[in-house]
Amino acid sequence: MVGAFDFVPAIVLLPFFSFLVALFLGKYMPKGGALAGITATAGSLLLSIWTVLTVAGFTGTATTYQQTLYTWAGGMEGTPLPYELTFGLLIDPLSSMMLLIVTLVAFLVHVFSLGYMNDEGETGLPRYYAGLGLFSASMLGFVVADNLLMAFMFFELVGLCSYLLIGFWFREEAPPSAAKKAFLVTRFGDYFFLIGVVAVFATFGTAAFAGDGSFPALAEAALAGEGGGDVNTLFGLDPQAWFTVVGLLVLGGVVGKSAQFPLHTWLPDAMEGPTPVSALIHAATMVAAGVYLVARMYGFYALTPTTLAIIAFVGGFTALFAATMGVVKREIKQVLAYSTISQYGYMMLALGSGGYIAATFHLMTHAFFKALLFLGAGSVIIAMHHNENMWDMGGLKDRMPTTYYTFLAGSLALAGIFPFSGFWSKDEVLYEALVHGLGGSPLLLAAWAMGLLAVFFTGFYTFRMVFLTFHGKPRTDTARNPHGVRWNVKGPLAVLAVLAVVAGFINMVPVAKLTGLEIEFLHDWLAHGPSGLTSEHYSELTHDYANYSVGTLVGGELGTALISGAVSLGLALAGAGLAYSLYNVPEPVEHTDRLGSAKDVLFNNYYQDEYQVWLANDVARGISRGADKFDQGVVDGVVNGISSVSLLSGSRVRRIQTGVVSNYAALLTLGLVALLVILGLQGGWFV
Amino acid sequence: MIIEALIAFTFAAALVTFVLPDRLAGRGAFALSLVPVLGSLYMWSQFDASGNALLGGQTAFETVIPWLEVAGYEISWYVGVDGISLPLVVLTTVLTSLAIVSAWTPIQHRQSQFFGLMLFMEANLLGVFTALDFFLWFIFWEAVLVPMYFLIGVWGGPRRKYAAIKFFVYTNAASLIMFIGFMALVLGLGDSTSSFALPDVAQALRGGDLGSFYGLDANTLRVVAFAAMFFGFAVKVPVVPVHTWLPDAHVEAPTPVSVMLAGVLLKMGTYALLRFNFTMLPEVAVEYAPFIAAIAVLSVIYGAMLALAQQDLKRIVAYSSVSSMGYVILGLVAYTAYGVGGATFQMVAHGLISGLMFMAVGVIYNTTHTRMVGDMSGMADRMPVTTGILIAGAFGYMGLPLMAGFAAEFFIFTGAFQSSVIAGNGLALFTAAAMFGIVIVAGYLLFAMQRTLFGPFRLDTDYEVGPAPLHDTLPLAVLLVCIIALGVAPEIFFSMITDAVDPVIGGVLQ
Amino acid sequence: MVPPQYYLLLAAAIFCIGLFGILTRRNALLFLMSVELMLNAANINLVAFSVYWGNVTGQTLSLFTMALAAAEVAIGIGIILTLYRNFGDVDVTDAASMRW
Amino acid sequence: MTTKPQLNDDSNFLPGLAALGLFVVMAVVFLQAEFGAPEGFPADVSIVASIGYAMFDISADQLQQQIVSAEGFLAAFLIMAIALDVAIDAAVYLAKREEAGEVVTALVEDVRSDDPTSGGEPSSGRGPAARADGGYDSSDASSGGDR
Repeated sequence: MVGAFDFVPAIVLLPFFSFLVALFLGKYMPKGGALAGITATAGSLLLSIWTVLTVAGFTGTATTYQQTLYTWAGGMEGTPLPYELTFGLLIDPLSSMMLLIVTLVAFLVHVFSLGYMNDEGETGLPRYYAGLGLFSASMLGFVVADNLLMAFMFFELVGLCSYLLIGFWFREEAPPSAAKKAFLVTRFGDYFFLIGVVAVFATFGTAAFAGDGSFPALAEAALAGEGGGDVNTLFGLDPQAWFTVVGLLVLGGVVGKSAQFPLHTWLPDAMEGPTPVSALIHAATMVAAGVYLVARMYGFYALTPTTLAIIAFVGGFTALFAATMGVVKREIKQVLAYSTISQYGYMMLALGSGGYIAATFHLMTHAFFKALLFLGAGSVIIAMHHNENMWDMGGLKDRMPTTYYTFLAGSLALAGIFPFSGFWSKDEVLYEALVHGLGGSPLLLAAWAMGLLAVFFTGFYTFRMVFLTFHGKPRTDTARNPHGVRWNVKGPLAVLAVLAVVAGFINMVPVAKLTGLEIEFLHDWLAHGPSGLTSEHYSELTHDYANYSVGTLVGGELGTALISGAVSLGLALAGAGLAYSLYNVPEPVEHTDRLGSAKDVLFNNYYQDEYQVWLANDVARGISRGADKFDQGVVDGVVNGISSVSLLSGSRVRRIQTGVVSNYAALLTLGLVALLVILGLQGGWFV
Repeated sequence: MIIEALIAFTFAAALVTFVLPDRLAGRGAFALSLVPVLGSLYMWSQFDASGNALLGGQTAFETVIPWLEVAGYEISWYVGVDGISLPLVVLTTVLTSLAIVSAWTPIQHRQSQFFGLMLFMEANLLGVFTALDFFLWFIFWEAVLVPMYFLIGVWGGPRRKYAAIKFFVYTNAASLIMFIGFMALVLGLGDSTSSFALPDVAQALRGGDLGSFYGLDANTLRVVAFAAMFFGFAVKVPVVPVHTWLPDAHVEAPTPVSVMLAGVLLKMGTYALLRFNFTMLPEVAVEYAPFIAAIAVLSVIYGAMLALAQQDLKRIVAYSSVSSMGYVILGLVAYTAYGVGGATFQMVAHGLISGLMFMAVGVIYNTTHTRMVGDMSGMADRMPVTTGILIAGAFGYMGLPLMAGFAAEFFIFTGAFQSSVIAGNGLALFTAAAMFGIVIVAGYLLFAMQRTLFGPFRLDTDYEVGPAPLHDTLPLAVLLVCIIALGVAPEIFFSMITDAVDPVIGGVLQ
Repeated sequence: MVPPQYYLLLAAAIFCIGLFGILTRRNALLFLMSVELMLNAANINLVAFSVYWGNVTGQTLSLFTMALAAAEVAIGIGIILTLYRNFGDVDVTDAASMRW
Repeated sequence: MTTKPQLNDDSNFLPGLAALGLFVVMAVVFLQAEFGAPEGFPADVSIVASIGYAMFDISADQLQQQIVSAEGFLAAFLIMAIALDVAIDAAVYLAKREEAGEVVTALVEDVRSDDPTSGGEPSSGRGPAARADGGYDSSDASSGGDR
């Protein structure tokens, strides 16, 4: 019987065809290929919904699907190769959920682009829609990947699309530079990722995510002392240490792609791209790829406490670090960029502290509300004639109510205000970090503390942005007479706003704990699936191998949950309140001067860019110039030296050729004498 | 007989082209060069070899005709292909045809000689990749230098004579050393072989028949011969620190010649390394693996660093070839199926990708008459198709998945990482170090692209810039399609390569 | 009979005298004379060994040598003439244009 | 103070030492060498006649007379004859000179004094001997005379 799973390849291929169509035929089509992209992503969305329903068990019998589709290399009969490199599909609750998110956001972004790109009369639209199509295809390919190599390959393709789309306005100076930076920084992370992939193959002989022969399963068996013979650790390390190394190597790619400290610097620059691209790539999906990867191979990470601790700590630190930078930014998209970094920090924090479900939950809610916020920002930018400076806005609330209310919904979700979706997910992240930290991990507590502190800053910068943009009095003429937006902008905003409000309800943990109702739908969703890929299995692993245990504050689990939720909500409201008092006035002023010298540090993003640019420009280029001098001077100098030695000796030796007959005769005579003497000595003539 | 027919036809085509009028030479040479392409594709379709031609495998299209006898050694016309050489034969014919098309625009004088020499070179290259007798092979090997010398020296840039002489003398001197090394081996084999046929020599050497020669015992002789041959081929590859002829040659050579130089001629070096050093003397390769791996890593990283410092687009691609060829050495020394197979695959992949890059740079040069990064910006505005393909090629060079370069590099990395050729997984560390090349390559290509292709349009030379003609961009597109095809389905070549590579690695590492 | 050593010594002496002339003199005519001496040294050896082997081949050859010497003188004089005409002198070191 | 009379010679005697050295080496070698007794010629044969027969390849069995054996030299004789002929031609060629645009050769007085540029056409007044010396043409003469 033909089921949804048979059409999963089509989810990936449809956007790919739209890429081809837009690239080659786009200029002959109305709307520059947009319709092809919209059709394709709509098709993918429908198929994804079908897939999700199937995974949920509504339509068929099989609820998960794992199938190798194509042998990329090494599949020959009798091949000497130790393992095959394959492409395959892995559809389980996690990937099907991600499929739904990606296709939905991609579809909405395509629609929104009609308003943002087509209506604004941009040129090069076929290129734009081709990029979007290729991006969607790559991201979906990454999501359905059933092994690490395939994941890596699509991960890289996603990076390519990001490069192409950030640099879409290539005729200006800044976008190509930002595109280059984005690709380079993520490439630096991918370098470690690639070593990790290669190391996984070297260690396990497979890179499959799921199944008995998958590498998380093999690793678990090795650590449990069974079947360690199949696992080949390198450098004489014991399995635990080596798995930690491998995990950290793969994590390099995650840190790069998910813009975690210290490889986060590309993301704010990436805002040079068109805003729908920012929404799709740099908020909802591509940046999620890193986090998704950790979730995908969580069975492996859960085995190594060191890796988990590092993930958690990096996540917590990034959450706080990025949030503090977000508070002083002037451009609306910059604020959103730093908030994106910060929010992915939360997801990493959750993953590192054993909160697989929390991370997935936040991934989902964040995708909706951040896409919403970016598209809302896009709407504002259209209205403001592509002026992104919030200090030139103000008072847009009355002139663009749809945008305002949707944006507000997203902001409330982002700030984590009850009962918007962000509240539920962020609360669960912090709860997981707290309980596992209390269970005996000071490092997790520290990460939790940073995450908690970041909640305050999140509330502050979010509402600073809202107030500066929409409240008060218009500060410029464009803000007084904004450009209108059409249905194709408002529609996606409305859809996402609804989701941003309600998405949290699928997993209201505190409510469930309080009332005892079975409403933790996401928990149930992720708890089923292929064995070894379920959240229950993961919590066993973190408990058994990473020694994560649950500690509580007063009142047991319920009390802890409530306290945690109340504290974070309180901090978020405090931040929002501070923003309200400072910026919700008719003529807001910059308060950054009060920060003193911290202001410069924050404006300069803690000089992160400076040192990375210094590394890339001064150090690397300096070394390369030195190497070039060395090469031209010494290496090539030796080569040219040899040639000049032979030329010189030639010019010396030829002086024998004097042209004077007597000299030749003398040489002849001397030669004859020497020859006679040698022959005589050898032949014994002189004896 | 198809190989003979192919080579003979190509020689004849070269002669015909020599006497064609200049006006027709380009078109004529292209038409003639299509025959070898079809021939090689036919060979591919009829390919039935298995195993390694040198190590007792079944060789396809084999011909043995006794030719001479010198000092008790038989010299034959002995040709055939196996899974290692066939991809290179196909690469040669395809790339020559495309290079000929790409020469239509830039070559504006002495066309008939130019295209004749290109075809002459193709014939000799086919000989190099198909010959299985050392003397025959050596004749072709040396004969390749002659057309290359003239192609650089006559149609090159301002310093063409320096570059041509440097190229010729450097590689020729290296060939001499290699020749001495190989002859010492053959003579050291004594009565074990009575011919210079590579299979005989290889099997005798792997059989442990090496005796002493001229006061050197078998082990010393092995090492000395390995070193001599390694040096000889390393110059051709080229490997740091004997690479300095390459940038000069590339910069001075006209674009189509650069395409051939980077695309095929460099592969002669790696092909010969695989056929001679790594097939015949695996013990030495394993013993000195740390040293060879260090050279490979040095080539990768140092070559890439040099590319980062360059301002001339062609120099950038030239140095990055040094870098990419380092990967091949790394793969070869791994002695795993993925490593050696990947190295062979990289020969083809790099041939296509570097050919594409040089061609694309050449197309830009044809219109702008400058290759300096600082002299132009915003070319994407005026030459969208060329730029698009150049970007695609550059990403192929950076190892973008689903393009040939990634497949090759991944095979090499995964093969080298798990190789036990150095005790204690030492090669894994070398591999990890070499892999950093993928970051640097992205660095210099992205920097160069950002500065030349993007930003506002500006050009420091006074030329009218418009889209390139179709016959300039079509070869680029064909190459790009090939690269993507190989990247999506590397098995096209990789299965036959691994089949042929298996005997080489067999028994070397436990 | 006289042992061949003496002839050889005599021939060597004459040859070396001729050679000495060639090496030390710059006058082309003296060159020519020195060459004659050297040819005659060869002739002495030919004749001496002719006697030594009891075979007239050597003597016949010495006749040919003499004839050749005559030819050589004819050419030599011609060359000297040309030399004189071109350089105004018969100094052999003047004609040094065939150098590096 | 009177100076010692000096040999007014432009010679450099240093290279002469090489000749002296050669003599010493040869002398040492010759004196060290062992030769048997020379065979000599029979007393009753004519050596000059033998040489004569040898020159024309006439072997002993064609003759009544006893001669000393030798190899045949007929070919060498003929070659030598040609060589001598060439030598005399060459001598004549080398001796020719150019005076005020006129070619003066050793054999023929110039007969075309008023037309030195008459090119490759041999003028009627010149004999075959002039042609044999290769110098009937003024352009040839100038190129020949330089070297």
